[in-house]
Amino acid sequence: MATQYMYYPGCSMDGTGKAYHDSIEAVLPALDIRLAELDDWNCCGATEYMGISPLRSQALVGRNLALAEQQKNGTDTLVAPCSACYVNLARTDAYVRESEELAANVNDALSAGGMSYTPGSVKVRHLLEIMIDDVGLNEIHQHVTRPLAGLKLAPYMGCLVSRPDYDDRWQHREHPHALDQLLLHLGADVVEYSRRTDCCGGHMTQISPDTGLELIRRLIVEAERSGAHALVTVCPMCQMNVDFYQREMNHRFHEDHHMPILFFTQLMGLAFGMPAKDLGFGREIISARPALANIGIEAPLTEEEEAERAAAARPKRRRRGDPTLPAPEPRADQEALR
Amino acid sequence: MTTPKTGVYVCHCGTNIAAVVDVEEVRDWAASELADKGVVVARDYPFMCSSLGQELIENDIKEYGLERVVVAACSPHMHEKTFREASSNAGLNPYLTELVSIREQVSWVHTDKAKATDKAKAVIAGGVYRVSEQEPLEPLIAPVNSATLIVGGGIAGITAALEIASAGYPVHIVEREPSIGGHMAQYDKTFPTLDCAACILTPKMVDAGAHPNITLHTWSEVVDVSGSVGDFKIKVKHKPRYVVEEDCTGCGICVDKCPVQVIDTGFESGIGYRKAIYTPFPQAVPKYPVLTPENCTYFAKGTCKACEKFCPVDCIDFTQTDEYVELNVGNILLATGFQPFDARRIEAYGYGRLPNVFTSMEFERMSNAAGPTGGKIVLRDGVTEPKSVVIVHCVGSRDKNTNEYCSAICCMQSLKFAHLVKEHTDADVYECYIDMRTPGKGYDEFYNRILDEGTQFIRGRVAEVTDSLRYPEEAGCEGRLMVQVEDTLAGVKRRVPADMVILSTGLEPQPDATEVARMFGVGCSSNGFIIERHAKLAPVATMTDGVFAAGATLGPRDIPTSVSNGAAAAATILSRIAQGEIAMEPYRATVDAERCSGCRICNDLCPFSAITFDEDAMVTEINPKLCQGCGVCVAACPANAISGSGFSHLQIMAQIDGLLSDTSGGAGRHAEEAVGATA
Amino acid sequence: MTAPVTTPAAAAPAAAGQPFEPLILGFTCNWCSYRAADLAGTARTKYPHNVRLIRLMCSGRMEPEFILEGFAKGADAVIMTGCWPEDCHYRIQSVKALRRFIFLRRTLADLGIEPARLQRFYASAAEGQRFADEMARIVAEVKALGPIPPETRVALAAHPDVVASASQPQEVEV
Amino acid sequence: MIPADSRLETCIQCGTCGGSCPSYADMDHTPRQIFALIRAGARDKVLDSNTPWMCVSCYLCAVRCPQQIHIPDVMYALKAKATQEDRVPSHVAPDFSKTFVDYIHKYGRSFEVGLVAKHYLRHHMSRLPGMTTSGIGMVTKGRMGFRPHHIEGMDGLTAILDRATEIEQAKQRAVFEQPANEGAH
Repeated sequence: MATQYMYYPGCSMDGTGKAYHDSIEAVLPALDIRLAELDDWNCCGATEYMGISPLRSQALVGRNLALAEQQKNGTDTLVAPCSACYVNLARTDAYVRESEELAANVNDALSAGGMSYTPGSVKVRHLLEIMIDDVGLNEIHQHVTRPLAGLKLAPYMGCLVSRPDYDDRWQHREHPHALDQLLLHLGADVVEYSRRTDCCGGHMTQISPDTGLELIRRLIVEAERSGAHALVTVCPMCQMNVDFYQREMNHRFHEDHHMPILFFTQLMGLAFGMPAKDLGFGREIISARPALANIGIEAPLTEEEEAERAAAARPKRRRRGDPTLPAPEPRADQEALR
Repeated sequence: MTTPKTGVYVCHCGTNIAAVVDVEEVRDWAASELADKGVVVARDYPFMCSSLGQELIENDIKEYGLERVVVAACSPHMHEKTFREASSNAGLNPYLTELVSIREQVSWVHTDKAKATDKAKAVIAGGVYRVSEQEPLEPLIAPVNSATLIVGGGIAGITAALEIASAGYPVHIVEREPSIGGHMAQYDKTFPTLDCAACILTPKMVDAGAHPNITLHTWSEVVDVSGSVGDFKIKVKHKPRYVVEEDCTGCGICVDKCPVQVIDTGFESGIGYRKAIYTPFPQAVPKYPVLTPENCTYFAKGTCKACEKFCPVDCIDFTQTDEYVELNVGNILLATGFQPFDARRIEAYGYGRLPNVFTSMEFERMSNAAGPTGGKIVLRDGVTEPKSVVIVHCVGSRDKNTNEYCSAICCMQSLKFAHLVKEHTDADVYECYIDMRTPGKGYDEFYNRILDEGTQFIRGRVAEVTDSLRYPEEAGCEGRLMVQVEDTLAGVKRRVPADMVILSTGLEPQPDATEVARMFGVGCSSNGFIIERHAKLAPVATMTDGVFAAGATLGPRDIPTSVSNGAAAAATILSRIAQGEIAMEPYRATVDAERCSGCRICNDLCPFSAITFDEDAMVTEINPKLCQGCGVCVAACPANAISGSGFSHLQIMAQIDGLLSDTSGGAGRHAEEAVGATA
Repeated sequence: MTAPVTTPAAAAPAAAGQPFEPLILGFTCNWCSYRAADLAGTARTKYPHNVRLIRLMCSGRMEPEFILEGFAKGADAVIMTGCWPEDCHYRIQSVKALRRFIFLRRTLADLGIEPARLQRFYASAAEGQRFADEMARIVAEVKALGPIPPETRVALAAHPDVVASASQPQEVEV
Repeated sequence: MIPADSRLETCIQCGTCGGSCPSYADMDHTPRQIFALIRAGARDKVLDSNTPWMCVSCYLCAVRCPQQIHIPDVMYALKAKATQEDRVPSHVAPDFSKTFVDYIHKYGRSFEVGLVAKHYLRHHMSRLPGMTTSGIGMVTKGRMGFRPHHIEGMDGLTAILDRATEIEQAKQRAVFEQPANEGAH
């Protein structure tokens, strides 16, 4: 029996985030998950509506939550694949739970449209959380038929999944390893990417290209520095910014970067052995072909590489007279994904 | 019922009370309207607590033969004792004197004079009604065992131990590490004078180790506490050292021969190594090494025994197990200290991810001449000297995401680090701080000295430490760290390139502070530090009689404060021992066996295990030495068989009546209402 | 003979046009909430005059009879205060007061007294401001409730057995 | 995390927010300075500042703030207030917000093509040539929907938003007026 969730795709799913849409359509059935799209949902307001009017923005989101409450069909989980949609839905739910006054105001507004929302009756979760918590890494690993070994990926989770984190689901809000672990379970080589939750620029590409393009540049430069073939994202807005504006960024800074950015679901599909064209590959502006070439050739490791790998796997012994100071143990809860 | 003769004394407290409460009106009202409750004299006086004010009361007790006294003045927490002693001097049982608060509860919190005056009357009426039901009480007397248990052998514990032992009384120090010395032994220099920590600490450690009145229980833990003030019974677990202490000469050959080297996360704070059998540092007291089975090859594989083979006195014993000893002591001092904040918890600072981010304890060991680098300030590679060092203040302090409190020592410790870096290297040093807090003796002078040495100060809390560079402006900084901070005085954001970042970590309670507090029956605030009996006036006592606390177990504090705490606790304990017996407030619950139905409802209510059930007589008994007087059992007893002295049912009911009594002087409001209802 | 004493508002029947000034009995524990009240005083934090305090050693000392006596003798509301459970000086006894509080509110409802007339809050020795704020809040709430009808009070006062029976099953689990 | 309670009055001016902010370079005041200005009652300076408009809502400041101040919410509230009083430092950011919101008012959903076209023609003409190739790519790769999607319950949504406006107008309270009031009594 398929696990069912309510689904709030968000406005970009049909446009700029089409590849995300395609890959979700392909991958989720394989994991026996059914997403029931919320009927007649409206825009979440992105990062813009809060700045026009906080209360109207909450009412706007409130309508979606109210729809979800009406359309519950054995599940109270509303899944959002877009980080901005996710945070907007989660915020309104969190705020009406915390403030009776706000709940009353939002419901007052909703009543004008013949609707109402009971605070807390819908659980808003990001698609990544569903993958990590409900499906589970081991289960995902079971579906891998074409490990992505040789493909070096920079896990770029972006800002809004682990922050502000209204329900305290993330222990690590700046350096979570959830996406790293997921990609590792697909067999990919995951690079240590220190900008994993930095900002993609958000609306800055629209309102201040100086800053917006610089933020994109930092993400790309850092990914290159860490040796990644591609960035992996969980948000259509991040994808759009890094992908679409990369050329303009190159132009502005007189540089020549070519860093594709892919949705994590696309990579899941690839690892599950699905054909690339069903997963929205080719829709990206910065082509992923050079990156994918790395796994197109399933060459065995050279002797040197094997020796290197084996050396890396052996625990280091301290040489006599080695002055190196021991480094602190990594966080004990590092294995905890977030 | 005969009403006892009562005197009422209304204090002006200068103008503190008199400016809001009409004290004369209150006095007259008490004299006339409370006469039927036994008030025979009512007076007002500018300062009742002065010696003249007290004399007034004493004279009246003699002249009028007063049987009860009510003083309307400040809070009982302020002067209850004063007035009880005054009564006692005049021959009246001290517990027959009641202090009611018309300052903290009336004049300081209300502005409407008529209403404040009215409330003052009610408060006095409550006191008069209540004290009329009070019975004379005698303080409880208990003998005091002259031995003292000190838990924790850091500088606070050592100081207290030496004071008490030198006065001629036995002391037991229980320390869970292999050596006494505590955190102070790890430091190189101490602020602000920059004395070498070992130079001032080791003589004290040696004294403590050699003192005939001090027994050291190192590598040991207290596992059980019972009894009460004057007569505690303590169970101490000695963990196996696998070294026979009686025979060991401390020669150190076993340590040399041990082939297993492990990272020393204890004394060396994780930047040095130790053997599987080790003494944490050369000056350790006692000198006997400790073997840790989890690291030992013999325990893992059954072979090796290098230590045993080479030991010249055959004192290695792999068969040792936990040993338990029982101690009887009269007083307990908790000096369990702190643990440094785990800097991994602030992800933005990169500790544990970025190798050249160090914690303050790591830096302390690094700067120590006896430490892993021999005192050289170097990066994690062990060789490179930093060119630029940024010291980050308030790591794990003043942060609602971690610890809300100020850790008190970090500003000074950071300044010390700046000095040490400057002393040992040519590096540029930056201090990023929120507020510079240097309130100790010579501390601000030290700050000035560091300013003078050329350390650069940036007023701003560091936002993040990163290895991700920005181009082109940071080209050439590859491999370095960038410290991102808003310089709030200049109003600009800065990215300071650094080779080394030192996180000035705050102080946290020991990880098991809550369990320790529970075991000793003392209160612990929600952050885990022990609560003192009174933050200002009883700073080293706890709410539990006979249990004291000193040093960082009470909250973050530096060495001078910890030492004064230890000395203060020692003085308090010595005064208890010198008295030979102690008087305790007689607020205790007692069972009237006649009325006890044996229902046992009260039996599970006492957290101090004072309530037991006598199976033969089928009645409940309360041990007055264990009873703390909370009164929960009194309230719960369905047969009214338990009474609580000082807070009896009759007293409280009387006070309720008094507080709600009519203060108008004429026919009362409630009388009218009642008439109206029945008419 | 004393000077004539004006009738203070607190004790006066709510005359026409005069706002209702409730009389409120507040129970405090010796270690936390009484000290919070002391701190409110030391800090000169103002709060309404309607509250009169009784000091117990622990909030767990609270007997149901105290509350019923309070209502019978003219209180318009009763407040139970004590230590935050984690700071309780008798370790866990303030939690026991909470259990009684829940039970007592039910009992009061049976006796015709609105549960909101029995209030409860925690205040540590450091929370003088909180103490004052809570006092202001509660006084405002009780003012909104208005006075207790005299017949309810008379019934309470006239039937000590009600009081006695209400004080029996105290340790109900909730 | 209560919207009504941003905890702004507890700011200790440590600068963690400014140090964390990715769009700091574009701001005429750091967030910390804005909070100080709010406290100082410098209403005009605050409302004329571009700082709130440059906030990207990345929530780094919010999770790092040692006082747990809800900084993005403060920024939202300041933007809303400035919009209401029609005093904005530059029109690029407010226009973008407004264009975005207008599409919601019209269709119930965002309309990316319309949004981008409108916004760029108005404010970023000079950027268009450099973006042509990518723009064409978006079209050929099927990532641009040329027809907006109308939601069915548009009337209901309009009614909901109108009611929200009424409620909001009924209780106008600007965030930055609170600390000043508190200081007054």
